[in-house]
Amino acid sequence: MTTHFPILSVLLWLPIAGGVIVLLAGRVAPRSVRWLALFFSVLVFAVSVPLWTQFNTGTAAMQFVENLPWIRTFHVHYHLGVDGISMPLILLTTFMTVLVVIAGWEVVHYKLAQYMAAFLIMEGLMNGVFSALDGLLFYVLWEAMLIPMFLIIGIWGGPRRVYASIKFFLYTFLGSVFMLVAIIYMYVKSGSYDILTFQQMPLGMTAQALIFLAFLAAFAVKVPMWPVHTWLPDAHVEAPTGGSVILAAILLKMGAYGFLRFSLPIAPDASHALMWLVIALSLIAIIYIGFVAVVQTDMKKLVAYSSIAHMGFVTLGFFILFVIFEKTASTSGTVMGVEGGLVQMISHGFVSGALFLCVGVLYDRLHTREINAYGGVINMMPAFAFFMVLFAMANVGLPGTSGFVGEWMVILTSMKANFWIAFGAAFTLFLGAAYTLWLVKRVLYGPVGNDHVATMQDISKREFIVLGLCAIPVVVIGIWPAPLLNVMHASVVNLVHQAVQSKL
Amino acid sequence: MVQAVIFIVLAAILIGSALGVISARNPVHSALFLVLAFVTSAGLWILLEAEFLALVLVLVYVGAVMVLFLFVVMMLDIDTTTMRQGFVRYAPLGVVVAAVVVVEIGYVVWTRKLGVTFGTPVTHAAKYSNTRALGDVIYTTYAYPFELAAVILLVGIVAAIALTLRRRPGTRSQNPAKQVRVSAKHGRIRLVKMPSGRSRGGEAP
Amino acid sequence: MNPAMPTIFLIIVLAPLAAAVIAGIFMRFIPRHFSHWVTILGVAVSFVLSVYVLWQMLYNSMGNFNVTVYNWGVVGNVQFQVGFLVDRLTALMITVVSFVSLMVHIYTIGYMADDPGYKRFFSYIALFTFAMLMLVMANNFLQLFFGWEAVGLVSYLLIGFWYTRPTAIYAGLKAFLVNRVGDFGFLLGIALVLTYSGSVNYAAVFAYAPQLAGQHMQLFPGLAWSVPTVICILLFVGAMGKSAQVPLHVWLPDSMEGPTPISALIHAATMVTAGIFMVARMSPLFELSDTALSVVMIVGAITAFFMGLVGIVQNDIKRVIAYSTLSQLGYMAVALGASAYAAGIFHLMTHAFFKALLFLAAGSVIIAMHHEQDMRRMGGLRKYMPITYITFLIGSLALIAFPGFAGFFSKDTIIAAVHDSQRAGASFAYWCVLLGVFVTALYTFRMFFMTFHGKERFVVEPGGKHDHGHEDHASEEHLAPGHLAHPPKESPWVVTVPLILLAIPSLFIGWLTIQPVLYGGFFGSSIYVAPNHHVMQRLTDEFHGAANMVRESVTSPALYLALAGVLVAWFFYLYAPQLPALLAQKLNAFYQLLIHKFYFDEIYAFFIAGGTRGLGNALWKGGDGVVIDGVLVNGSARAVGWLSGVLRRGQSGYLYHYAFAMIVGLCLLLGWLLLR
Amino acid sequence: MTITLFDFLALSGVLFAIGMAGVFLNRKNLILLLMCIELMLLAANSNFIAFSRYLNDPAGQVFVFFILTVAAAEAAIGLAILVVLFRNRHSINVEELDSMKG
Repeated sequence: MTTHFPILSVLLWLPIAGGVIVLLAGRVAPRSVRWLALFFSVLVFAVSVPLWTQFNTGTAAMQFVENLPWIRTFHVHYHLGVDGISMPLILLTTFMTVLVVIAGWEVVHYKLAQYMAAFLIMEGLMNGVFSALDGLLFYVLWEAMLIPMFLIIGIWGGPRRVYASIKFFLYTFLGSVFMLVAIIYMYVKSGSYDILTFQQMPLGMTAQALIFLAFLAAFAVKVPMWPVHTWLPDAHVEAPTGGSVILAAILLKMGAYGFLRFSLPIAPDASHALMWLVIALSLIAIIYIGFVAVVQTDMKKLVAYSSIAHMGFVTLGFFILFVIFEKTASTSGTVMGVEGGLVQMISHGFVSGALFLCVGVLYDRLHTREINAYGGVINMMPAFAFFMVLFAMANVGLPGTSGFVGEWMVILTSMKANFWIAFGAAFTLFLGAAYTLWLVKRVLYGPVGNDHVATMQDISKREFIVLGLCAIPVVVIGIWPAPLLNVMHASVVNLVHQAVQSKL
Repeated sequence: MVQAVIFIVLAAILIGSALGVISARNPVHSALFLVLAFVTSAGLWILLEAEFLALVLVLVYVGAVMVLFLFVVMMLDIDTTTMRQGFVRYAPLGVVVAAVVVVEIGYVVWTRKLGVTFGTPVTHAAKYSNTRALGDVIYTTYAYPFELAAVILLVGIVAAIALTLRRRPGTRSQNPAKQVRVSAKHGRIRLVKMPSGRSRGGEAP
Repeated sequence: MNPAMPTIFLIIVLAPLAAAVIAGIFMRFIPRHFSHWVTILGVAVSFVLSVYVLWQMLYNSMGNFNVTVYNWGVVGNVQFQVGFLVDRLTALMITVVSFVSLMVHIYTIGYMADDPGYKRFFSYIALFTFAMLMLVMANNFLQLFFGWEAVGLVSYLLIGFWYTRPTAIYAGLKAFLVNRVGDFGFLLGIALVLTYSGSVNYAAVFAYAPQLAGQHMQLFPGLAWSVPTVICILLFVGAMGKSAQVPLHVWLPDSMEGPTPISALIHAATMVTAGIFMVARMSPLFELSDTALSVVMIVGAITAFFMGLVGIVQNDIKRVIAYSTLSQLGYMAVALGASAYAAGIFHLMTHAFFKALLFLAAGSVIIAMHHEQDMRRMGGLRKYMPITYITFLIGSLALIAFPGFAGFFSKDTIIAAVHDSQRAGASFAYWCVLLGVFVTALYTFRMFFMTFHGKERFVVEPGGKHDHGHEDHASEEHLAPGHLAHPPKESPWVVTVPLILLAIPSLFIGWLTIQPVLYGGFFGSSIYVAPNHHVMQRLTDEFHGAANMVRESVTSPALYLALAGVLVAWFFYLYAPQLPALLAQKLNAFYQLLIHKFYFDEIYAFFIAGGTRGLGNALWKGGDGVVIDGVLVNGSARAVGWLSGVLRRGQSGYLYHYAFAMIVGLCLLLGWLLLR
Repeated sequence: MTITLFDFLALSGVLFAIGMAGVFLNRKNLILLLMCIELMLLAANSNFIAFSRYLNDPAGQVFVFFILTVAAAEAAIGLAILVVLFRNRHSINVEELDSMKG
């Protein structure tokens, strides 16, 4: 039982309760919906801050643990806890939700209460996913999260929203069904749904390989890795701005988080044996998707493809550790890759979220995402251009922005593993710059593109706040990532040790 | 020996009436043949010392269900001429399938003996009550299934009524609930704002 | 150790940053003149403190500083820090950078006076100064990379400063992308350094360097590569990007789309020399690999000669200077390749002054010509703008290495060093740099004569309109003369004062500093030269003072080549101006090759840009669209649909079909039970 | 001659087969189909009772009890459906009922 303040439960249930209240308020007092949603999102963020301030960076053990029996018959527990890997992701979630609420302030008119409620409820579920320590609880929250996202794309999306939402749903659902099978298998084997027990239980190579592949199916779709990525561009293009932001900033991270929480510790030998698969897919994601991103004509699609390429770095950083361990038989050089991947996750959350917000700002004005419809936006919107260039540079991975930290650490680690892996990964330097800056060039620069562009207003105070709030972490992490690295260090070291410890 | 004779006679009638059910031209005849089959079966069941069920069969099935069948058959005005079309065409197929099933069942019954050894049936004492023995089991071991069976019957009743009940359009009837709920505010009176009648149609907005 | 020193370093770096932030963030709230005052103040603070640091180094024998500012991140046993390594190399660099930057700041007041982006421009150049200082003061690869990319960013922003000009934004994008190709190698090099040495701090890496020497790695199975060679070549790829060496030079001429002050500051004096500086800084690594040094030398030699050739046919005054910058950067690289790092840095320094001078003077001309950059519309400007003329002449003489001028000392040293070098490719490099002297003189004085002498190829029409654009590709024969509303006049003092201030070092810096910098062991421990690479040592033995060097130049071929170049330029462009066109016709193939800059742009546009987009489209439409979405995703959906279509034929809707199916199923089940 | 279990089983088998054949033969008339099903149920019930007798276990009879219950409910609902069907389509000809066609 827990004696401390159940902060994780609050983070899980408060947004959901808030969502329900907002939903009800939509009928009773429609004018209060925005402020109520903002109130709840800010409150949840405020609640999540102590996670950081009171976090004990010296231990890899789970913190803020809550453990209650849930379904006794099947030994399912309501078991929550965070470590250095999940805690920053929760903060990212609560932070981005505030932005999404503000971003939807004047833009969404259709079913506003439901819109806000969907995001609040999803926030709670996402917090739950990141803090769940029980396999079944994790699975339930994981799947539950699909519902609000499905609705967000399906209701507030673009013209092809139905196709996109169903594609999104089927893809992710198909992947996660395999995960359920693996979780149940491990329950049958161990008699518990506890993830920490899963991590400790001995498993044969065949079982590990099957479990690994099952989890890979779930997480690879979510990350998304090549070749199961095609849902993402469609979903992003059709989703409303807020949906894209949450999708890119948080949902994609869940797949990567799953690798760390499940695949690596539970099936270390299989991860080791199949590392080449993941590394190859990651490199394909970086290079192949980079090339694809260059030729996009739709801004959101371009950012979506760049997300895939950037997430390739995350998975590369995670799995590179096995190559290094094989080569040097020590874990000393491997931590950097995993931490780089994690920083990349956080950074990508802010950067891609911000880029989608930027695209949203443009979309709100001209109602098109076609790059060709813009041109010379900087003439009309200099303040906006400042932010967009900043986030573009972060997307390029310029030092001094958060986007650099992860790429730098992962490329450095890859070199330790193999020259050619680093060579492949470094392609992003060129490709990332090519697609991002070409986008900037075509959208922002040049003479005023057409009469529509000439009518565009610079960003409002509200938009300024949203983009400014995004810019702060992007720059701070870029200039001083040490606190973030410090928070995750103990957990990552522990994880790396688990991952190289054979279970056979 | 007497029982054997009775069995053979009843079996013959049963098979005959069953054949009658499937071959009679008139559905009313079919239904009546079915009644006969049920009654004969009841006789056979008595031979097997299942008196209670035999009587239930007659009372419930013949008395209620089959009457229902007859009722429906007669109520629905069925065109009997088209009904039998294709009878001859499908007869061989029916016979073949039936034969296959018979052969298969016979094969099971006679070759495998079902893997069970059967004793001779117990001769019960004179005081033995089949109904009581059945009741003992039903109300103890099978109490829950029994209750479930009751629920199923209830559902059957409700379903049958719900399906067949219809409100004829055009009949006038009161809806008391609606009458009670009515209020002047909602729907009784509608206040319409209209401009005073100075302007003529030509200048309407 | 002076305890205040670390604070001084911090102020040197942060003063321009603070100025940039103030001028940038509060752009809307501050008056126009405030933005230039605050940035000039910031850079001036940097300059003064830099001079102080250099002074302390030179005359108070202050030692090297290696201080850490803060821990950027700690991962396991690898520490990423932000800190300063200040030794004499750094001290020299920060002084040069802050001085040129200060001059450019002042100059900009005049040059950009009418520009709507005035405040933004000051913010950018102050930010650039910050980034450049971070780069040169870094004590580790992380910060070096930070500065490296940050100067690239500001360069990108400044090239595309006039963002409504399609050519400018295209040039900015091109510069960034080409630099990224270089960074590709640079980052891999850094990664290799970390992999082998386990640190990114210079001190630790250099301490480890001797152990690196004997190590090999297998890039391709069965082929062992020396690790220092791979590292150095990769690092040099980065330098090739930033310092615009062939074949990554294509961005620099295009970068002239940016305003002239930044051409002077970034694309001549400071940023482009970052690669040279970096190689010098990495001398302990480069010294380990003769192969890498040979590569550096040969690439530099190719750049020095062939880019100079291209400069001969350019008509845009800024582009001529840009190609001369390329060529001079090639000289520096050659010096590095010959292990004459000090000579390379020395040329870097002198070049910073005279090239900034040339650019600013060219800018002054451009102001006078109302932003006309085509030399074919100039001529005879000498009498209109005497200060510009004189300073330009000084710059030109320095550039062609006329004895006594700044460029002479550095360039002659390089030629001598290459001459002495025993390295593979040294003889090729020697001929390149030697012939380069002629070429340099030719294009420099061609530009000089076309701009300031000869007849005026413009018409002054008071009140006339001047609506012609930049007809760079207009044919040489049929070029309409330029139209000016007012006769050209000398630029205001904010423009000419920096010119004069830059002309002074262009004249004298060589005289004054060659002895201490090159032969006095100025760089001390900051540049490491392996004992067997004794080029500089030999030159030191031969050196007998600056005056002697000037005297001895009479016997060297370089002087005569330079004079020949001047003479040819005079003959072709003043004496017989019709000759160049004739020659171009006669040697059309060669002329086309030069005018198309050896077709680098065309090849890149076709293969790299076109290839990337083609591949991208193929992967997108073919890979994602057809294979994944078409076959795998929609294909599986279609397969399900097809199967359902087949199966639904079974759904006849007739009850007796279902009954029949059930009965047949029953028979089969029974049969299976019987037969199993 | 005594009657054995197998006599009863054979009889039930034949009865079942007749019911099954009836399903084939009377493919037009829903009500006859229902009757054939009743026949088959009767055969199954007879089996249960015969087994109950010869295994001396009343459970068999209990099952017959339940089957009768369910069959009665089924007949009631089936007929109700039939009535509704006839009311709507004025026919219970099976061949006209193909709205479930896939």
